[in-house]
Amino acid sequence: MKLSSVDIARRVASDITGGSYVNLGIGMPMLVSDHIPDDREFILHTENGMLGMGPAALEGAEDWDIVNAGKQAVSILDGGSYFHHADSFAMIRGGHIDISILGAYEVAANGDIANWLIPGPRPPAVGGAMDLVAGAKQVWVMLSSHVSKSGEPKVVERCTLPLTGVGCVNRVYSDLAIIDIVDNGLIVTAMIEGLEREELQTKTGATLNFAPNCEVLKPFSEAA
Amino acid sequence: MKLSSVDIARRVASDITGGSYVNLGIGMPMLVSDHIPDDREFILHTENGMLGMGPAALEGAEDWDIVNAGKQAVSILDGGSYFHHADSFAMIRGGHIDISILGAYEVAANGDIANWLIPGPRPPAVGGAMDLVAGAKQVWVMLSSHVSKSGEPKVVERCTLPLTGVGCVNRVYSDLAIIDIVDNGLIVTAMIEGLEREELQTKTGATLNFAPNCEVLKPFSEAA
Amino acid sequence: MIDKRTQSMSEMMADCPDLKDGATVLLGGFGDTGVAVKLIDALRALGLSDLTVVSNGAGGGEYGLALLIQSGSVGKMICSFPRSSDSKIFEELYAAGKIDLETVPQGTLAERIRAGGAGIPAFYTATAYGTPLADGKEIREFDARHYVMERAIRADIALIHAATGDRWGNLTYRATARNFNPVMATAASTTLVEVRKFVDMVPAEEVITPGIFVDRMIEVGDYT
Amino acid sequence: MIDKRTQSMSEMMADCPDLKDGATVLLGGFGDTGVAVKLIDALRALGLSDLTVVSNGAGGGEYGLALLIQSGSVGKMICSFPRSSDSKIFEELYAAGKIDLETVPQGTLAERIRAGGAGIPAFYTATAYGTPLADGKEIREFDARHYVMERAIRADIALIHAATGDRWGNLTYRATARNFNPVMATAASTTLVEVRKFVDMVPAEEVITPGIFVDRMIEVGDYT
Repeated sequence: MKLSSVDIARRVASDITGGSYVNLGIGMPMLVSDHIPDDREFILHTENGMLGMGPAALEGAEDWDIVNAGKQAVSILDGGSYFHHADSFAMIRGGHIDISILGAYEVAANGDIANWLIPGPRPPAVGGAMDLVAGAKQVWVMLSSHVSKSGEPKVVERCTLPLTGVGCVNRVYSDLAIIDIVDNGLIVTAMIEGLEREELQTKTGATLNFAPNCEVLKPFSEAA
Repeated sequence: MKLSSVDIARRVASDITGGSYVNLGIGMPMLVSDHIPDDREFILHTENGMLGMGPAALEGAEDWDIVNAGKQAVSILDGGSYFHHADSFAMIRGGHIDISILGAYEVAANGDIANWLIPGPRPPAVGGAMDLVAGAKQVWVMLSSHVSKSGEPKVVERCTLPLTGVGCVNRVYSDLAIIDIVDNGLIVTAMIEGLEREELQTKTGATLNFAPNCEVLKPFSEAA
Repeated sequence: MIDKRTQSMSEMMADCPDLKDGATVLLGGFGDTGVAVKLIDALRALGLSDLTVVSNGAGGGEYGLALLIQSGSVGKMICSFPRSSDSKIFEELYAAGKIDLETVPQGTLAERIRAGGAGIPAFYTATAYGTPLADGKEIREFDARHYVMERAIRADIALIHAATGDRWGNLTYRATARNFNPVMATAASTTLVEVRKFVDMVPAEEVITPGIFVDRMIEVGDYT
Repeated sequence: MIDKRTQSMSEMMADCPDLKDGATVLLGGFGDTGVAVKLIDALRALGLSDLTVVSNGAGGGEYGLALLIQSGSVGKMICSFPRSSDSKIFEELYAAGKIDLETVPQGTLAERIRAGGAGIPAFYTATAYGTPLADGKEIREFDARHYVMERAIRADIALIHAATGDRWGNLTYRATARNFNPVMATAASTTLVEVRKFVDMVPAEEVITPGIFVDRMIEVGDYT
């Protein structure tokens, strides 16, 4: 049993305090915006110059002046604002974004993250990832699967790929578990139903600690 | 014979190229804004956040949200704009202001200027003077009198008062002369009618050179 | 629902851990323009001690900042122009050695605050090079010009004056009452705003300070 | 009378010494949003060589920047994300070693350009510390955190896309088409602007880029 990407996004959204300012990375983190609980309002920042990002534009009704960091046509909600790139990254660098939510190739027990470059012939492209992980108050990583396609752990003792930032990740959400990264290492705060601690440890490249009241995660369709 | 402060201001204004962006210091430089020639438009910057500064507000019609760097109620002309302090000084520091026009206690042959502090018991106050002299493309100094009340030269070999900036003054306008400051020193480009070169030299604390076609200045009321 | 509007000054100042003895406080405004006078009065009523106040001036007359200083709450001023025709209260305490002063060029002051809000711990500026205000600071040459290293200013509290504000904390300013306010709003742990008028929503293109920088607001009406 | 509006692209590009071989060129825009496409086409028509182009991306498809690169005018790109689903032209030249690339985190890129416009030769940022993009750069500790020293970017030419512009060069932008444009407008010796629509006057409170940063404008209509 494991969580779907939508299940993970739903859980991430439910963990965000109302009133938070949140930046969602391109890809899987964007799913979070579709699952904001009805009981709270939080504000999405897109680093190309907007607060109050709303849902994707309807097909055929795109306004290509209103795009997100992935260059997709989106919308703006009431209470939003526009600003230029230097102001936008001053917000990020200055610690005003409460949570930056990103994908990653590797996350290490010391909080390091590698999510921008797999060495190869293509030109290295970083975008705003390094600014976000260095600047946001909290960095949460979403992993659609706890291990890579070839079965290698993505949560590791030390990253092997080129780093995006050092000591900056606070929490990892995967299809199997939720892991907080603290000074002393990794603490599993929630784990998928039916999974043994030993099995999760096998699929993780660094020593896991388990919170005393480790929560049991269920896929949404299975949940009460 | 000598120029009045208004005469000096009139001459300064006539020396400013149309289209220039100009910052006028508090006090005597403000007179320049009253003498902009009809044949040109230039734009006044006030460092507290406005381009397009217009004349002083009429008495009784002051809008105290529209003030200049001297905290006087002024007006804004068509084509003006407002911006915050950091943006305003980015304009100054970044070399976007064509001419900064200030008063001074002392100006030296090496371009140094002292215009902010006479040591004493009162708290030292600098305002935007150091930013303006370091940042503007050109720095012009207006001296209501070539020498101090006690007869000491204000144009000197080296400043004795605490400096506002180093090597930054390009030109001095006084009641007796117009002096350019270049790499090799002081060049008098204009001098009041009837004044001998030796007399101007006596009233100046550094060696003067005279431009080949040194202009003769006349008080406005005397001019043709 | 996000709603940063408060209905009373007591609500505004309650339960704010950043309002504490020894706090660093940013006060917006330039002269009497764009000053959060009612918030300053409320701060004075708290009777805090040993505050470091960052403001362009050191207060004039017998109101606002001057009274805050007179009350004994302020241990140190950081300003560009701590002197005016009626800055007696500050000047007397300064002469008596009862209050510290750090004089900073106006543009450097604005930029140090901007840096604080933008996550930049230090930067270089040519302003003040060669002057007493660079004494003790690191000097460095870039491209054959000398620069002074300046450190960021971050504060516990900012007291801001704005023209309009909506429930998300988005602000507009009026004319040169903008001045230091938008910059200071970014550089404090808690930003408190007095707003002339609450509005339903500031249009996205017209927002000068996005709500992300604002914690609480109170409506004060026109302040003149 | 100040009038920065031109009536033709030939007038726009004529007699501009900054349009030269080896020039550094800032190109506004993010993806296809807010890009000065017609100015880029006009730049390509000049057939210059060895340009350094600063832009968030390295062009996609077969238009605008991609064609400029294909034409052989560009020796080096400075960007944050020089890669997209259709960035073939750049990627082929890059793989063939025919074009240089400096990859810069997006926020550092924006801030380096802002610094260039604001007269700040260098600043420190935590972004990229501990990553390959900090290789060879000065690292410095402030308050127990590590920062990377970054240098300002200044350019000869900026090509900017704006929504409206008046004769003084005051500009507005639309939504996220603002992006890098206002920042880049401040950091070039010559700033050329394509404006969707000329207007009589941009109201002072609505100006995003004050005319001081603008040299020439051309009206291009809606660009989508």
